[in-house]
Amino acid sequence: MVQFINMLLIGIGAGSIYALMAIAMVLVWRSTRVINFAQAGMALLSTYIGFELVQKTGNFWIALPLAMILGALFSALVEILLIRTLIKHSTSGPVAGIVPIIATLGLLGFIRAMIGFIWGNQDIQIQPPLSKVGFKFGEETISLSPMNLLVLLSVLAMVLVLGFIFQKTSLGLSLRASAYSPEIAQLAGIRVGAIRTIGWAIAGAAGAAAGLLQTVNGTGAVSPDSLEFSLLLTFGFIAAVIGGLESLPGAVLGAVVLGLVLAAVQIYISGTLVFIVAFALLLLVLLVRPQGFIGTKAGRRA
Amino acid sequence: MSLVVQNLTVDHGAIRAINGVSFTVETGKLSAVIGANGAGKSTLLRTLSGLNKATEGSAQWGEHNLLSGKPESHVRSGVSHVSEGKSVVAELTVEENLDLGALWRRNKKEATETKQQVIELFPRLGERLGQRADTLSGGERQMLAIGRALMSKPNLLLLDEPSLGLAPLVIEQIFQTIRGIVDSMNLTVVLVEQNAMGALKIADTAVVLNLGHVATSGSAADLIADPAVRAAYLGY
Amino acid sequence: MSTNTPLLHAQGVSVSFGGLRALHDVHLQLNKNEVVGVIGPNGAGKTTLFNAICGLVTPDAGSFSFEGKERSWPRTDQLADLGIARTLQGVGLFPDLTVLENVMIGAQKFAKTGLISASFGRNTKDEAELAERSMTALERVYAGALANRRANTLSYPDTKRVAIARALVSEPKVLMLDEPAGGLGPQDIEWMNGLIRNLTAQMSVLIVEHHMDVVMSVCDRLYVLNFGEVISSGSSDVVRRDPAVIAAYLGTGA
Amino acid sequence: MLKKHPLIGFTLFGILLFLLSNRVDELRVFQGATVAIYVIAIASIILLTGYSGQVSLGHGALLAIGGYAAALARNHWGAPVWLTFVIAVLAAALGGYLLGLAAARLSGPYLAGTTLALAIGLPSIANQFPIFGGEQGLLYDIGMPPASLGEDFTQYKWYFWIASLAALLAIYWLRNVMASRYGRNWKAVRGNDVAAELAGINVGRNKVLAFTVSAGLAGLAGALLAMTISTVSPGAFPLALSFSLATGAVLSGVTTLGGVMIGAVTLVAIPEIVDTVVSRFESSDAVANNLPGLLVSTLLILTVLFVPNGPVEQLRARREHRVNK
Amino acid sequence: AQAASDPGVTSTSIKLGITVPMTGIASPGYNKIPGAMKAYFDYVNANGGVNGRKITLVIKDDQYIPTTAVAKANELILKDKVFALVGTLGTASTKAISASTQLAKRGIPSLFVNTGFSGFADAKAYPTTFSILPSYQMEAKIMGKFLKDKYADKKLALIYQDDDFGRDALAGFKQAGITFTTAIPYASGSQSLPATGAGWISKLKAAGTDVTVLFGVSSASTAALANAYAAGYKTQWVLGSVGGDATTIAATNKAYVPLLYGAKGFSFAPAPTDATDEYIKLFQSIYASAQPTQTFDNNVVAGMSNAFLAVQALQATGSNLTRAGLIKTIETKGATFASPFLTPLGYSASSHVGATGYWIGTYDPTGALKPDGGKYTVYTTDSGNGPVVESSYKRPAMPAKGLPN
Ligand SMILES: Nc1ncnc2c1ncn2[C@@H]1O[C@H](COP(=O)(O)OP(=O)(O)OP(=O)(O)O)[C@@H](O)[C@H]1O
Ligand SMILES: Nc1ncnc2c1ncn2[C@@H]1O[C@H](COP(=O)(O)OP(=O)(O)OP(=O)(O)O)[C@@H](O)[C@H]1O
Ligand SMILES: [Mg+2]
Ligand SMILES: [Mg+2]
Repeated sequence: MVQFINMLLIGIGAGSIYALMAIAMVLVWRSTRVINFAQAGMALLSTYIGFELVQKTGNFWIALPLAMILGALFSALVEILLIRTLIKHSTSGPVAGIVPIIATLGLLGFIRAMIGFIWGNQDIQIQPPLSKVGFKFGEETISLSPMNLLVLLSVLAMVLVLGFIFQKTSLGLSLRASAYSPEIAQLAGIRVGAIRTIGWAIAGAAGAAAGLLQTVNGTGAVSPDSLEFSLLLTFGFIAAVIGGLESLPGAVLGAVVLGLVLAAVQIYISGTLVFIVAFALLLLVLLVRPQGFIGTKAGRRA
Repeated sequence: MSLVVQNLTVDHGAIRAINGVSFTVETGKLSAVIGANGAGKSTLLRTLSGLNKATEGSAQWGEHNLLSGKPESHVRSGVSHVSEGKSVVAELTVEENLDLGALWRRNKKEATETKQQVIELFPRLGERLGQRADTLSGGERQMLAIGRALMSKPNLLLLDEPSLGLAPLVIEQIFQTIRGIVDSMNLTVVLVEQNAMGALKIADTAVVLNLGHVATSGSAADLIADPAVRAAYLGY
Repeated sequence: MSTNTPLLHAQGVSVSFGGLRALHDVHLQLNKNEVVGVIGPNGAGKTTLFNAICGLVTPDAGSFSFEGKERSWPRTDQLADLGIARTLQGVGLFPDLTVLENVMIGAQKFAKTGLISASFGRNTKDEAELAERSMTALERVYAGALANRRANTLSYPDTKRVAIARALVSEPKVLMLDEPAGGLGPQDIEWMNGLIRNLTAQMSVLIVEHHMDVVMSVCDRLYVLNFGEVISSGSSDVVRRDPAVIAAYLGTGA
Repeated sequence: MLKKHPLIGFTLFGILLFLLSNRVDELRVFQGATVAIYVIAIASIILLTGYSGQVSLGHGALLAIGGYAAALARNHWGAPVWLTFVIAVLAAALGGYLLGLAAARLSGPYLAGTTLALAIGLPSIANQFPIFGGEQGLLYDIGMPPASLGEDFTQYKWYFWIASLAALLAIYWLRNVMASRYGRNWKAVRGNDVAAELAGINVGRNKVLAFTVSAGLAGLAGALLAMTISTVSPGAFPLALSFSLATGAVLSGVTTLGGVMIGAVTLVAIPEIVDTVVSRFESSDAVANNLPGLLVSTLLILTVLFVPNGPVEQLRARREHRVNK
Repeated sequence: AQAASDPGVTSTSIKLGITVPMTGIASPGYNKIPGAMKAYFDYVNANGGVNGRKITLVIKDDQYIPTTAVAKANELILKDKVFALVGTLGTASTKAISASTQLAKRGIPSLFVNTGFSGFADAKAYPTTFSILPSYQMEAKIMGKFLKDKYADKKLALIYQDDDFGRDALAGFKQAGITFTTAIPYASGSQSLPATGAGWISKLKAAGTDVTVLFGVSSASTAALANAYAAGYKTQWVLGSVGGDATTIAATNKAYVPLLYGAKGFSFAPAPTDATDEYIKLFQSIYASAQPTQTFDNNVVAGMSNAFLAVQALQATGSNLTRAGLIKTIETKGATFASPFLTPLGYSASSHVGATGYWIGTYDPTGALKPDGGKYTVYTTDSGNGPVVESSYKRPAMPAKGLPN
């Protein structure tokens, strides 16, 4: 029983980490129809910036929002310098499916190399702002620490706030309209360029939070080649796809399901199977619902 | 305020779509632009709304230079464009598409009022507010596109083939409505139509485009009477 | 001109989307060498009726028979073999194929060579035959000169011609046209009228159109839909005087 | 004439290649073999993405299937070399067929995600069953070149001949398929699936076929890749391979086979060129380690920004433009 | 020195080449190895070189991908024309390079490959390749004996990487007759997923084990230790040499170092923290001047030891340096080479095994591995069925200034 509860907590905890990245990817997808594989790189960069800020200020709580702001700025810059031109040339035809992916992969490589230039390829460390020792119930220490709780609450807060923005505010409507059909959005008086930049900026901020939180929640160490970030990227993307890409709650749902299934497999079956199960889960979900948990199907065909 | 287009020339790469076009539309007037397929009608409207870049010439809407600036800033100065081919955002609901047109408007109460007016104009849209636009029928989408443009409370409305795909009764209604808005709200309209007869009947003035040139222009009534125009564009 | 052999017969068709009743108990019959029009207000269900026949929506109720045999609703990709061809309301050419290739896609069902022979370049004869059929179809709509243009560089009327050629090339028994005249100028509409009338020698035509000139001049019979139900049917002359049709659809001006 | 009789062109090009292989040094010969393999792999992505409009981020997994199938066939049944290649093609095609069944229902990023997950999941399957030889993999030895080719005929030249011949055949074959109604149908489905279906094309089957054919080619490339490193192991087919193949396809231009060499040569040449440039400078570790990555990714970004359709398509478009003028 | 006929050697120079992951997910840690080797070669060069020849080391990044490794090895052999490969890393890459470039057929020495796969010690299968590390199986056998001696009546658990690395160890444990009440395999790479470590601890807790053996990479050790700490779980840790690198764990997060306190560790080289060891002292000073910003850790010791042995082998071959001569020299004299390792070297004409044993220690509160009993006691064995024996090997004194003669 205790093990089962722990399994749930571990799964949800892991899911919340995937959710951080999935949210950022969904944000970019929803505001520009690009799958941003550089998201992990941008999160990594923000984490390094956060590291510098923690060094300078000595306080994680100051560093986090500052890193988010800088992450947003960087992300906005990427949108202005790269994505705009990219989209102009490759919105239609066969290249539309693959070129943005390759471009963001290129950007990922670029960011990694830049980080290596500046900070070297060795690990840097950030100390966690909260205890990572699990809460105690009597004798039992459960698999939920204040640090885990912070991550969970951040995910919750992000989904609520961003979900509200997307679904209920005019900014959200502008973001969606600009993504789906820029020309019509323009004709409706929306400053499409600026709106997309804002979309990327929000994703950049979310990505920065993802990077920093996952780092301090994990080992506390990062390097440009850190496996954690590669996994965060791929599992975050898988979670977003399972969730349906169109919806933030979907992304979180996808992430939590992924986290829970993997935790259950690791604890009750075998840790050997995680990667296979991740694939199997994705396949299974998409076979039943090709548009993910909360994705929407295209309207009518003719 | 009036719309003054002078010597406008627009190229699509190597193709010259509009060649030295000049015409004027006075405030509160409805001007029809007719011509065969490929005459350059859509290009003309797209240039006026900032979607296409002009090669030469000028286009003024009162003080506002229509040839500079982005489409979104034109909208904010009161120029609304319903582009050709059911320009709605397929993934959004009907209501969201309508709201989209008024997003930039500060006065939300007025925007809500406009929405009511649009829904009165197209009751079908009212029944479908929560439905995704890509599930609408062809004609319903056309209504939505016009509705969205009206949501911006334009004073210059550029309509590209609004009758396309609409039922005869609705076309009749829409033409009457457009005439009605022009008269009651002092709206200025440039109406591009394949349905030349219908358009000329409600228009004050008209421009006939042929291969990017102005073939003739003048008052709508004169053009209806012109046997050459009748033969070429009105089909009898 | 029309004999009374029912070629295509849809009975009691009902379709609903969520709570919305798009079609309700619709009957439609198309005889050999007949041109039948489906008209009605926007959103009345005309395209949906086409879609049901074409396997693009699944009817909740209703039966379908073709050439006198009752059968299940056809799957979309079976239509060509069955002898039904359709154009789409929004043209729907393949943008980065040439015009000829576009039409050759429509000629699909005449292709004989399989993947293996194709891999060894043993399909030249087959391809030549498809190309020939396609050229014939293009010439029939006076678009032979466009054969080597990319579809996305065509003018609007030309895309309509090519779309029709693509449907004709499969030598269908039933040709379904969804708003063929939409967006065309008077000359092109006139031409379209003539074409459709000529086609009836070889096939039956089912047509959805808002352009009354076209409808009245080419259709032998009409069905009028409103809110998913047939509110009137019969010969053009009867229907155009039906007060229900005037009120719901035609208005007084037409 | 070459346009009309492609076989002549291919034969001439092949003879040229074989002559060339006698002129250049052993390293170039080896790299030539790698280029030939990439040509096949990239062509298989072009077919899948550029023609049928499906994105695969996990093509490395399909190469792996081919590589392992060839090695197993050789090691366990002692299959002759040519047969191991055939088996590689069939095994990967089967894998592609199964993947295609799922893929046919998916679009865009959903498909990208699925193939990506496959590329991550597959290596651990190799680790699960002893028959695959675990992390260190299996030997795949195609043996020495036939003695009749002479004493001086090196192993790498043998690899090069085999890989080039395979690439020539594969491209010739693919060119025929793409020029046939199958290629046309793929493009049609990508352009407008409803219209394609109305024309009698079964969209699902059409997509599965594309996946199967593409996977078969990938399997061939996988077996050849295994040949050049004489082994197969999970590490030889990492996610990075899948990504770089997709990159190669974009560099080549995904809409046409015409540029396929460009991507393949770039993938092989760039790392070495960058390496050489970097080693010219006495640079710090941080620079030396990261400069190659920096240069390659910058090149990539510039390419997708300015030649997103690939050089060949770019030239075609420009020519068309000039003609129109 | 006289001119030699083999590539890569002139009267004044010797060119060696290494392929190693400098970037990519396997690079952290390993990417320090070539720098350490180079630092030692430069030191030797500054002191006159090897028989008057200066050593240059060409470094190629293989990203831990076998195909890339082969391509890079080919560049080394065919373009840079190195005399020998040295320090190749990773079993799959080493195998691929060996087979594809036909090292044996061409007689190209591959010195001291950095992998614990026992196969490379087989002189018949790999006549020009020499191992340096003891095999994983040896380690497990020695560990097994230790567990039997020390924790006979305890409940034992094992966390292991489910690939050749961990499975070789399983074989060794089996030979040693050890049974684990709980065995937790993990897929290579999955240790860096957020839930993995927590899952292990949850399982260990439920099983209630006393001693936990960890046979994985150091990021797995970190995950295990950190999550044990988070879950308030206490166990006696026994860490394998690969995952027991305290400096790597500390580099990950200093907070974890205290968690190592009391854990058991295995090594064949002196601990990088053991400043009393003459080799370590020398290596530290060389490294400090070559790479002042980097921490001195197990990877550095590994790289320098590798370079030291390479220099020793080249030196011993004499001034008529040929590939065949070098291989012959290692086979005949290798067992008597000076080396920083605390275990005997097993080189002979029939076996190319390097270090053959381990010493056992306990981590102190600073994360330094201290030999149990205050002095290095070494156990040796083989990769087959041979017994585990306490070795009487005494490491020869370091040659003057750390320059082999
Ligand atoms: N994006 C474009 N690229 C190249 N040529 C174009 C483009 N858009 C329009 N054209 C060409 O410009 C000319 C004018 O086209 P336009 O769409 O303005 O005509 P139109 O009068 O609106 O026709 P229709 O009645 O069919 O809508 C045509 O020759 C057309 O082919
Ligand atoms: N997939 C769908 N989901 C929800 N509603 C739908 C869907 N498809 C069609 N509808 C609705 O069904 C009704 C009938 O649509 P249909 O397209 O058949 O109309 P139509 O008669 O062709 O109209 P038009 O002349 O405007 O093209 C419309 O009100 C439309 O909104
Ligand atoms: Mg137009
Ligand atoms: Mg319709």
